[in-house]
Amino acid sequence: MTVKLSDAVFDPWQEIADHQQAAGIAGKYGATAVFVGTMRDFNQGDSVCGMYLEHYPGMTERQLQQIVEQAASQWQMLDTLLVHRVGQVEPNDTLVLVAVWSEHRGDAFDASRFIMENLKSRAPFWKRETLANGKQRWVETNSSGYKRQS
Amino acid sequence: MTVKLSDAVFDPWQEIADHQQAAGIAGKYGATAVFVGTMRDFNQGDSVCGMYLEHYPGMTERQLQQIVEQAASQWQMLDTLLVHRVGQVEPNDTLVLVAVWSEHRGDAFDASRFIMENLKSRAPFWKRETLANGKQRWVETNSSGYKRQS
Amino acid sequence: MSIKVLYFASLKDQVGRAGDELVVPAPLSVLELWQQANPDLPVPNALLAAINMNYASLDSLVSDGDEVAFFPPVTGG
Amino acid sequence: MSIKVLYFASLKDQVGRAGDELVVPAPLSVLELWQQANPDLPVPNALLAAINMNYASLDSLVSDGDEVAFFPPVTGG
Repeated sequence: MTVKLSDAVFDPWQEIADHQQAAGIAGKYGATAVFVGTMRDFNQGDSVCGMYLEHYPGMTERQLQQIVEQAASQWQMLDTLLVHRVGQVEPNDTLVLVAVWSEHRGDAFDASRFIMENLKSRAPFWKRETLANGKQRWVETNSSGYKRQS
Repeated sequence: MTVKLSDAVFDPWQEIADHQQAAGIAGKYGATAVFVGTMRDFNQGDSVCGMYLEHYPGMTERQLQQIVEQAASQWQMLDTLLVHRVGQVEPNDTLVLVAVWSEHRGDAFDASRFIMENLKSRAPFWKRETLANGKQRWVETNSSGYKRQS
Repeated sequence: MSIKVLYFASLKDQVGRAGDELVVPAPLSVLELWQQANPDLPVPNALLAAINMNYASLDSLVSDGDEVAFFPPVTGG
Repeated sequence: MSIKVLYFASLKDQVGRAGDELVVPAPLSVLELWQQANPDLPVPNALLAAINMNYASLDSLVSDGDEVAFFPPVTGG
């Protein structure tokens, strides 16, 4: 189980491939469920050309760790990888990566979604967007991933 | 939207990276949900050392296509990649890959799981396992991914 | 009418062949087609069928030139 | 007692500083700590707080040496 913050651009697919290679669970896992969050160039009707991801060093890592442990207490997981970007990011940069390896798909699907929803509602990160016109604004709230977007 | 069968080993993370690179949706997607099914070396209490994946050429592709189209009619998807292995496979080989790119995570999560569950219940594939003792057996039925494994 | 029949997976092993080319009288259901093609075999439990690569119920009628496939529950993914 | 206070994101912009080192009398709740540190500011809507990096309600009591953080709803992922 790995939880880490990254202050530089990372390739989520390479991170997963490397982690899986090193995990020592070949032949044991039948299911891998992955979520990758990526910065869009558009939000709430405006073009966005950059974003700053603030976090609370210490508490952020602790919350992420707790969320993954809580998932592990509810679902069978052979391994987990969680990477979250911090600092200044650009459109198309990966913001977050969650990967869960399980024997069976139900566990992997449920656990990865649980981790993402809890991360969105509990992990101390805050986004400040820079719009195309140069203005900056704080994103005020995350929507629920279980409800349909309008 | 890409649906394909592969009769050779493939690296799911490389497939996703290549597909994403070529998709022309950079900056548009905020959410990518992925499921990868991998052959385990153990099933129903027995060591498994190989497997043959039979399919119904023509009908299999058609069913997969219909499943993805059905998902696209229910959720917002910017792109989808579905790859399924056929023929002789070994433990740790990737059996299936489903990736969905959406603006928002609810759509990507829901659509990828819908595609996997429908693939499991409707797409004409059949697994014949070769056990460690040399015996062969057909896998008789797929379990539901929404129920907990005992 | 002329019907092409295909068998897959464990069903192919049970009937001992991959398919049949049959000439049968109309009207004929998918179930009756199975029985004509395999008069000495019981109808398998959980028998699935497709007509021209689309799922079909066992009481669907077959037409001249159809490709009818019989197979057990699917186990992909 | 001595309390370290931290502010994050839009709250840091609003109070105009990243933190305070306060000496305050016990007993004191998180909400009272906010009011002592920011006597001229109303209590923000949807104010979140943590004591020693764990979420805490606004009526939790703070202890000597605690690190108390105030922040708006989180928006990661």
